[in-house]
Amino acid sequence: MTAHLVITVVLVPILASIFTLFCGDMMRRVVCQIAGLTVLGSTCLIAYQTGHSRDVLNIVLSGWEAPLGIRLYLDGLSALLLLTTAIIAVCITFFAEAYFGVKARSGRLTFFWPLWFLVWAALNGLFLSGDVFNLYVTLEIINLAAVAMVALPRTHESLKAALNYLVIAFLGSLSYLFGVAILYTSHGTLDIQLLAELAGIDGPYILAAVLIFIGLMIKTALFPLHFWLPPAHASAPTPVSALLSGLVVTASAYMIIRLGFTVFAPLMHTPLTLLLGVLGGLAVLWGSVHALIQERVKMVVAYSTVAQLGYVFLALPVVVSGSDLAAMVWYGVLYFVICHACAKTAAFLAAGTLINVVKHDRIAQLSGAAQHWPMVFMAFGMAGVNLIGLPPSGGFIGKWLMLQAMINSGQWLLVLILIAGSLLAAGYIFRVLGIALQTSEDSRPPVPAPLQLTLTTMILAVLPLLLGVFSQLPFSLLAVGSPFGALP
Amino acid sequence: MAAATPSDILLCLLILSLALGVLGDANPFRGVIIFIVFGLVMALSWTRLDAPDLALAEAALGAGVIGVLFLVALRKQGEKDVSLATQRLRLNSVTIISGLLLIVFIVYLGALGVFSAWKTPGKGLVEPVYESLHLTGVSNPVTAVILNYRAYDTFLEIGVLYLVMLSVFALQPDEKAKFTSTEQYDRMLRSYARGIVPFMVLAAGYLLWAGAFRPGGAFQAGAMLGGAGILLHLSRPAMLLDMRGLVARLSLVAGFFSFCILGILAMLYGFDFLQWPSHLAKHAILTVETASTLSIGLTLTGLYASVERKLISPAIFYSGEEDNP
Amino acid sequence: MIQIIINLVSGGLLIVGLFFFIAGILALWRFPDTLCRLHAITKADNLGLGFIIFAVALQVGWSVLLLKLIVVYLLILYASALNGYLIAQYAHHQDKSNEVK
Amino acid sequence: MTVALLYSITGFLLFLMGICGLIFRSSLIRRALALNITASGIFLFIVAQAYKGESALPDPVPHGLVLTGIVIGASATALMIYLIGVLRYVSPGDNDSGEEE
Repeated sequence: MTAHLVITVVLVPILASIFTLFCGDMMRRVVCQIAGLTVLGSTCLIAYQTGHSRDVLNIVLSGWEAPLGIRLYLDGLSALLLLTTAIIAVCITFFAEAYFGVKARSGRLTFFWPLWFLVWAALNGLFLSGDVFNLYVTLEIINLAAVAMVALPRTHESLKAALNYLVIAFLGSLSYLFGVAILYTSHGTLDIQLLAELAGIDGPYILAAVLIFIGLMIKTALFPLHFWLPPAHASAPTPVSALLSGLVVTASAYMIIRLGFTVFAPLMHTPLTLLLGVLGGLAVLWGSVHALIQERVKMVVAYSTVAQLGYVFLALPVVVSGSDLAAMVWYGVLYFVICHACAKTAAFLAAGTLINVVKHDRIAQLSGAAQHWPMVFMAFGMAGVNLIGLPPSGGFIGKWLMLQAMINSGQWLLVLILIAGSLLAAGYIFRVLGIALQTSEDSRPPVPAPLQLTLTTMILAVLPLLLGVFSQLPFSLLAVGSPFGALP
Repeated sequence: MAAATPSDILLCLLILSLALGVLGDANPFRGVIIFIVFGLVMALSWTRLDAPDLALAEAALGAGVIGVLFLVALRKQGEKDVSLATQRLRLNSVTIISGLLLIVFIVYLGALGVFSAWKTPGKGLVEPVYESLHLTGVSNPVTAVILNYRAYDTFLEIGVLYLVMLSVFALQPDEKAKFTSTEQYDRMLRSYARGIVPFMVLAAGYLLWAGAFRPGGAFQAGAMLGGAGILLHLSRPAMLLDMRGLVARLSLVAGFFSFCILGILAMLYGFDFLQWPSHLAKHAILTVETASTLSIGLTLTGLYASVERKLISPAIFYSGEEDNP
Repeated sequence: MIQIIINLVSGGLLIVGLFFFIAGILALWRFPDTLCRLHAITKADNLGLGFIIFAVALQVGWSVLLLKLIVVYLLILYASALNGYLIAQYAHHQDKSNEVK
Repeated sequence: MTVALLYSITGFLLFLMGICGLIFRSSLIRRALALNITASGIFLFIVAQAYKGESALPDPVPHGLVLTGIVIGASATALMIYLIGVLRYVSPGDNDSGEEE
């Protein structure tokens, strides 16, 4: 039964994508709601069953077992990511509905919906995939759709950002594909679990690892390859920015962790991770400093993505030091990524709500805005709490685990960078809030923020705090099929 | 292992020098022409390496349709666009340096990797593929791989094509394409199209059918159909439906949708997703292939029509606004 | 015996075909303008191809393949006639617009 | 030198040439071409590795992968060309919020 549920999670958004291509406006909204809630329900069930049975699940497709056919692979990590994606995606769907408003009822913007559902399907497919080539195909769908969505405003800036993004994403995929080809050549299989069993360090293996990691580093916008991300994420329409920063980068971060701890696990115990750690550290500092000097809220949030993704790599050098610490890093990074996805989406949606009412997002002109739209800034602040990594949030737990691992292994430089990153994050969040919280003389009656926008933003902003308070459940789910067992 | 013959070496040198031409030629128009030749020579090397399916796909899709798209893109480059063509993307020096470092790194590891990969040739999946071939419903192993063993990948791949068409829709201006008068279009070309298009459709049908037991299949047939569509569009654009119309949209999703339906059907009957029971496999594969061919052909035509929008080819021969590239 | 004659004849036809092809390429390379080049290459190529098809047909004998060869040749003649016409139109138009300038 | 090795190396060189082209060429069309060359290099590498000699059957799985790769690459290129086309019609204007209209 779970096998059927798992397929449902991929198929329903695809069917929704096809149906929304043909529906009128009323019908489309019905389809969106039904599809969104169905996927949400199915992922809840999947997460529940996985957590309950504590078994990983291999789902054979086309009736052919692993080396010949493709398998889907469901463990706690996949289940948790599916659930997070579903919650975020449903919120974005409702947000986008209100955000585009009448503009999306007819004309070219109606094609946003089929694109959007296709991305959702591909995201689910990616989190479930147990095959390195299948990962490539799903990643490609996500990226091409993301490119099209970035170009959606059809302005010069957005088109240039989209083209930049396309070139770099294409290059990243090619690098990844080359790595996959070399893996297949030397091991004769594409299945992740089989590859993990066969892997041993030799020339082709290292080459494959380098190519695959370069490809994924480009897509996660790691430091020297990050330049495409801020313009693409900031110039897209808000629901798309949220999707990109919240989910699309999460997908490539997930791939790095998934492949890094299975197929490339032997390499993770070599000093090569140091290089990734250094780049991650630079990304944290560079991204944070740039976020601090931006003039637009969306640009702040976009640069913050560069910084936050740096943490994923920052903690990797600790893995060398031993299994217990590696487990801490694994849990810490994953929890961090998941909370970041929620918080970042919330931050972008807050910025979008602001644009919807103020028609701009220039920080300098936002003075006093918080007294007109308190809910929006509260949501932004709560998301900010997670981005900084302050205590009640899930981001804090993730960072805390990483920090502990770093301290235990005596990597003081990494500790310093992590703390500096958090302080800088506090800087860029409070800068925006500080200006907004000033009292202004402007007594014009403000346009109230639409309820649907505020509500979805609020839900996503509260989520990381909940993840911080009730962390038991997600951690026990993550432990299902984890390479390290339960958290020590 | 077979030793390389002089003709192999010649072919490889030809490929490399053509690639150099594509990247190095100062005139972008010539670059594109060389790119088309490059595609055809690549097709030759696919044939040499016993991959005729790829040769067909490369010639039809890589060199054919994509080459034509490139040409159109260049043709649209009018006076004001020259600056844009040489406009730098936002590539800072950091990136370039890191790119160079990257290349050095890759060359070093590549020398290591290629040579050791050659010393220990992988086992591959040749044997399992051929062992179960009689259960797949087709006798062409490549078709078996893409439509049976790894049908899920192909399903998503058709999704990519569908996605590209969606993206084009999402970026197209809302007003419908207008065609002033059919008189502008060349009568010769039209009568030629009238004669040749049926042949092309016939050839597409043959490629589709032959895919089961010899080189060919949905992608090759789809590219052929796309070629026919482009020719029709060139000779008589008014004939072409707006791709956003209902019928066109239905045909565009036909391939993707048929995969969904057959996959669901398989699950309802207690099989795995996209599993074809061996006695029905041939029919299932033929069904999705036919639908996909239609979708691919129409997608390619639609892509061409949208890239070309406003400038409909032979008309520009007489318009006088275009410069010789 | 007959096989030897067939081989000889088809070999000769191949050489003749290649000669026309090379002549066409030389013309493409050396001739001054589009119309001249077109004039040379359309004729030489079609003729050369005809000889080569004839040579292959001799080897194939009476079979379905022969029919396919004939269809291929006819399609190529059909296509090249039109291509020549279109290119000539374009070149002619270019000349005219250059004169106006 | 074996056939597989020769073509693998050629593929690898193509890959590197494509990357260099991408870095040193700035025009968008040229970048699209360079990406295609890079992709061709990778495909050539894969297919060369699948080649098992004159008498042996080649491995069809890599062929399937490359077919998928060709189609995806063509799709991405087509999207890129389309975006370049759209970009030509849209001139730079100041749009501070980066939002639609």
